[in-house]
Amino acid sequence: MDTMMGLINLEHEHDFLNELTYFRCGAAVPFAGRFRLIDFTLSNMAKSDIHEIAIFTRSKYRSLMDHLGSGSDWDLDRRHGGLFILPPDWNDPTDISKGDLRYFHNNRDYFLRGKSDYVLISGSQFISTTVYHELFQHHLTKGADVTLLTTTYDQLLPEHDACVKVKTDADGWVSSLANEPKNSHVFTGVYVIRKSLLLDLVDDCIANYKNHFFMDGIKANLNQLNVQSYHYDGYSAIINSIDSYYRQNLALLETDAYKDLFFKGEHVLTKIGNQAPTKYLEKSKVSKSLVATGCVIDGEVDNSILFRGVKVSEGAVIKNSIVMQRCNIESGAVLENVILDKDVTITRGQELKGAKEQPFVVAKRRKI
Amino acid sequence: MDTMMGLINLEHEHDFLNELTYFRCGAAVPFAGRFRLIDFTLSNMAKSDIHEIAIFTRSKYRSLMDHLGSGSDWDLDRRHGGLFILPPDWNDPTDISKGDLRYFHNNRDYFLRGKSDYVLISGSQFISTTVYHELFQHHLTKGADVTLLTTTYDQLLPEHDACVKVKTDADGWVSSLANEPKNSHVFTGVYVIRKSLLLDLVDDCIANYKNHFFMDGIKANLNQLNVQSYHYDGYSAIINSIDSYYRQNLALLETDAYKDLFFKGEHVLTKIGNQAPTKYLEKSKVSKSLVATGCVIDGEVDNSILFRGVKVSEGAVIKNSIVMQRCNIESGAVLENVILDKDVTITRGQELKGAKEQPFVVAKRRKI
Amino acid sequence: MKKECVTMLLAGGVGKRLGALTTSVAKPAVPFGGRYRIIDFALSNCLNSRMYTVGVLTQYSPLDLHQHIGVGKPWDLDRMNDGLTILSPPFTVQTGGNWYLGTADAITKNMNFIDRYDPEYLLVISGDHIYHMDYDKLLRHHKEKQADATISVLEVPWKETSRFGILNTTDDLRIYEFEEKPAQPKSNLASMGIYIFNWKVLRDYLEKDALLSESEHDFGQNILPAMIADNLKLYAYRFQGYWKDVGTIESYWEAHMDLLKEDLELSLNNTNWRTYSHDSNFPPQLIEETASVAHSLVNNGCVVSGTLNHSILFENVRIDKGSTIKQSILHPGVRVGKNVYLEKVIAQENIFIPDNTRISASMDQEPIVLSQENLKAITS
Amino acid sequence: MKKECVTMLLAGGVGKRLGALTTSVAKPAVPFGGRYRIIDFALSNCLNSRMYTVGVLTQYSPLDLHQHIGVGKPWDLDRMNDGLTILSPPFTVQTGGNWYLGTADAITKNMNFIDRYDPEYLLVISGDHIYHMDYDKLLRHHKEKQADATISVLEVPWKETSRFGILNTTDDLRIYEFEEKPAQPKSNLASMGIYIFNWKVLRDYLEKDALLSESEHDFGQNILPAMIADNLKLYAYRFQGYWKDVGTIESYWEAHMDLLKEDLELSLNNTNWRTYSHDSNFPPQLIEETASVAHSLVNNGCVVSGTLNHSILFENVRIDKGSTIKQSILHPGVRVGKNVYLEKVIAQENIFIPDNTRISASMDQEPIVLSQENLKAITS
Repeated sequence: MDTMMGLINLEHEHDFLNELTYFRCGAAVPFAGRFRLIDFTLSNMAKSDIHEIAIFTRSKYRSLMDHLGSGSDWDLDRRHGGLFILPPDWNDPTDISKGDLRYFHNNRDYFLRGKSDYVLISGSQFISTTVYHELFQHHLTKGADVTLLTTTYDQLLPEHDACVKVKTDADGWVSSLANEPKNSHVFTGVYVIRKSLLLDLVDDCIANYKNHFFMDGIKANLNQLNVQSYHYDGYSAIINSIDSYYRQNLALLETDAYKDLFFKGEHVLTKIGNQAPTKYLEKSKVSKSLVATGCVIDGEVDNSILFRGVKVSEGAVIKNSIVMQRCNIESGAVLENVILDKDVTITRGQELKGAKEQPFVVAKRRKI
Repeated sequence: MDTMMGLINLEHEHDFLNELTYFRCGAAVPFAGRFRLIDFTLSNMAKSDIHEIAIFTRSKYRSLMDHLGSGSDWDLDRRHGGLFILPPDWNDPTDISKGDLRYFHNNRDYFLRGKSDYVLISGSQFISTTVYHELFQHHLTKGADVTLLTTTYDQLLPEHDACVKVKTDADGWVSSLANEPKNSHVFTGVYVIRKSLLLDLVDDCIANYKNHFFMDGIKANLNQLNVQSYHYDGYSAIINSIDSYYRQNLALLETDAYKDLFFKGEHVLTKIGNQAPTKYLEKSKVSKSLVATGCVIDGEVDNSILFRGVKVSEGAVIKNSIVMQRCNIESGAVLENVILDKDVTITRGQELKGAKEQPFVVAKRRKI
Repeated sequence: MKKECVTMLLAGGVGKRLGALTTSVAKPAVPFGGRYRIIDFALSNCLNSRMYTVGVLTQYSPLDLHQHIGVGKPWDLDRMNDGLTILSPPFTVQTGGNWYLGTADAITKNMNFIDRYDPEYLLVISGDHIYHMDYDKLLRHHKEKQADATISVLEVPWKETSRFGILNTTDDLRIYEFEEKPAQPKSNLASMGIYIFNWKVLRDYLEKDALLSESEHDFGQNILPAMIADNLKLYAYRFQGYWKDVGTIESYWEAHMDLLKEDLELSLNNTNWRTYSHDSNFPPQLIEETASVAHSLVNNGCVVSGTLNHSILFENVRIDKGSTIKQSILHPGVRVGKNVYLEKVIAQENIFIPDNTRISASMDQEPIVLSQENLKAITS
Repeated sequence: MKKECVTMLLAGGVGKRLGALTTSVAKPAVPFGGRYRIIDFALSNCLNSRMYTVGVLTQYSPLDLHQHIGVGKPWDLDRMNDGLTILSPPFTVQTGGNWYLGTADAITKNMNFIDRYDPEYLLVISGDHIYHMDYDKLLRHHKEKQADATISVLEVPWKETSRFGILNTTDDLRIYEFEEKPAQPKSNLASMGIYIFNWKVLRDYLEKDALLSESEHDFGQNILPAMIADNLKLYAYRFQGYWKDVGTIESYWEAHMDLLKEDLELSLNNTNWRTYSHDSNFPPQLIEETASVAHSLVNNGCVVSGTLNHSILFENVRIDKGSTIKQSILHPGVRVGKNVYLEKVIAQENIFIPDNTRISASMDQEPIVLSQENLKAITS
């Protein structure tokens, strides 16, 4: 049976989330009440019968490692295969590779050892709940060299500016990859490639002093390669800025979006926290909010997202805000258009207010 | 119940094994036919009811990560606790810590989060098969600040030169830690310390620009601390040079040493390879040798160690040598006083001969 | 491989008095507290007390229970050389399965499992109580007293003593008498069904007891009285804290209402004594604009558009607009339509309650347990 | 959760003809090949064929078997939502355990387990054969033929056909007749007891068959003939490679001697088709100065000072000086004293063979199986 190995390439994802990415990489940023960005792509892979997943990451990966643990929460704590965090280098003085090509170059044996002939590559910024079986089948049936997962957004948003846009012919063969502002046919960053071709392209890129596998190996060779597209039409979001992060979180408070993302596809696997169900006390007044477990709420919460273990005391008010794990909002505190990183305490009576266009972000473990 | 967390600190272990440590850290070097050096201390910890083990390591750790995997072979693939490879830094510009203190400093929350009040610290160069229950009990009973595991060697060998030597009073309280050449009472690098004291000493060391926790935090403060010793009298070896590595491997070919190390204490846990039993063919002539599984032998092997999956063809001769995983010794080849790293092929009729005092080392994947 | 202490968790209870809640699942597998099963409390106690060698004895309707326990991952009991082992009756006999005759018989039939670990001590617990307890403290107490057996006890109100097995002890808690449901109690120390034995001592008693045809092969009825008669050192260990036998519909409902109290000794939010369970990875709950939620526990995957008061929602429950849920317990996957009114109701897994349904029990009535079957009768 | 294909591994065999080897363990748990148990071959085939949803049906003496399989870690079958599940008879009935009446009955009694995964296909295999097989290829063949059932077959020598269930097929391998041990065979295609069914189709036949009091509730005897009679599409799938039923002492010994051949189709060293098993973490074997080892398989933890020829040593075996072992199989933990001579002997686990013992079977005799009991008789 033809199978795929997985690769989550974080090398070219910038630490775009300011305070939220001071001490963690973007892939490890909390999202939607109980997840981290990487959970979506990792779950999709795990549910697509991909049992061998490598992650390319250079720095600030400890919170990622903490989150992933042995991989057991994604059923990836395997004796054969499993989850591999691959470092970029080897202290090899003869190594001339650059960018993400260093990872490919220095972990060549990882790819060779794997039994799969195909590699599914993804970043962490495309949020969806799906499985990749049909994408893979499409790739095999079309006999493509590379197949890109693409989608279309009715409304182009600022976060789509940075995406590669796709033009295809009637059969789905890709004719152009460019940063066209008005093209709503977006490459999601997810693609399938034959392993042997991948390694050949890597060698080519390194020999020519390149530094970006997708841009230099695939996009630049679009004429020589048979690149297919496979269209994904489920719910999805792209998160690559504070603005898109804030907006796409709050977008899930609309019932339809919530159900489309979480109840149409597969369940998103994440680190199990073993929190108790959330406890609503006498004075709690919660509306249009996403609330994780382990919270104890005696205040007012509106149009907001509470992560695990948040405490909202009597008389506190939270509006249009994202409050991460174990924050403690003391009585009388008022938050509006705010993002609190985890373990923040907002003391009694304190008021914080950001703008809808620019939420006020508080770094973790602060007491204000 | 009082419990310990484990720490394997590789920061101050040099890459002493020349060719064998070009691409791996010393802790990951193969030993005794099927193990890696780190297996001994890791197994001892795992069998001592230590369920949370951190490893401090900076570079060349990929083969270590490959070896450890999810930790399942040591029963450390746990949801609560488990195995943590901790990086030294955090891209924190205000960080002034140095040496192994950077790890302690930047992973302070790891220690705080652990539920154990005591930490067992070890390197990877002390080879023994034991459990630390009695050491821990001794530490608690004596009410010591720190308890060092010590041992005595009848004959001082070159590898003991680099060790810290210990003097104690009649009650086992340590009065001196020094590099005395003739003192045969050796500190093994294994010790127990109260977590809160550990963190206090770390802060002290950092404030004073120190760079070595044991030397600067414990040895230098010997007068202020109550340091106990606990004497280990089972079989053990210290490996910190090519010479000691070679000698201590071959020492296990003596039946008594073999049985003392492997059959008196606990089984040493290691990565499971799922090799078939070793197959001896018609012409095989093996004597005084340690042979792992998965080998196919049709030649002559004497006073040597064969790791997993080694092939020895008809007419090949191996003497006083260490041959690592998956080496292929073609027919008529002759090896004497040689160490072959893994995946080496010795072609038909080739002869290699090193000296007993300086074995000839061949780096991995070479074909000669 | 030798282990100091082996734990045997008796999870074979039929739970007849829980009525409809146990028609298809064993009592230990009954959902509890918004995200747990009853047995999670005992299993989590094992993990938190570092009791890692656990045999779980099942017999009645074990499919759901086995599926829930699996290989023990949530409790970190999927271990190489010990961990959790499910012991079904056929483990023990070559002639087909037999029900266990009593609590002691259940241990006797699994002696070969216990002997594999050659333990000093055997801890016996049951899988159908709600409590947090550090079994390691019990074990240390047992060792300090150099006891042959130690029984965990709870002070119960004197008027309730007749419902329990009562232990009569000297001042230093040495047990000289065991009375099952005494009419004239001399003590209010009730046995919690949690025992530690010196395994060698117990083993002898079990072997002797197995030969007695008139014995019920029960710890309380036979083994403990025999030990007391032989003047062995039996001690009581005083447990303090919340402990509830959820053996009836009423007590099951009461225990849930207890959880809504703010000052309960047992806290599900206690990070030093977590209760572990499976997690189906539902997304966080969505509380809609029209919702009003107070005095309630709500789990992941719920979507609430109605009013909740003094109620517990397990995962993936939906409450539509205009509905009011009071003093009720809704098991996983329950769907409540529009303008429904429920009061003092326990709705079982995956039930769909149609629009405009009104079901309520009055304060002095037993809660109404809804199943797919009786729902039709009630609403038609 | 839906799975395309569920595998049911029948591991309940008694293995009577293996005599002393199965007095205390089920046939699938009998040691094989120096480090395996017989069932490891089927389980490793599952892993290598990516068949991850496996029910293992045990009944006879399952303790060792359960302990060996554990939670399925060595085969990577300790998974969250599927993986390996041990199904003991009491999973199925509320009235106590019952033996399975036949192979089909074993499946019938576990329908609720299978239905949990709502599979398209059911793969049925047994745990007592030695072979490497890619079940995924079988499944693809089944799908290509759009069959209702596919049976894996092996060409056997014509003179041996009377020992097997023989399938008579048309040229394109469609089965039109099944003959159990025919005297006048029309074909030499023997059933290997490995089936793939469309689960919905099989389910109907099983339900009907369960009601027939005269049925043996066996696939070969009842289900397949009924399907053929109804003109369903049954196809044979030709297996090529080494396959051995180690059902007798003689064939068990022969299969071991096969392993010593250099050109055997089945190689334990095949890195593309590994056979997985437990590993007790013994150190590498020590071959001493006085040893002579040829034509043998030796596992970890052995210390050999004597002479080995055409023999298999499981882990942790000791052979002292002056002893000679020929054509023998020594199970884990066997200790052989000085100046012992063994030929064509199978020594069971942990036996100690005293100095100067001589035991041999001649070439035309069945191998001698040594147990702790008969050893005393033989050597006294």
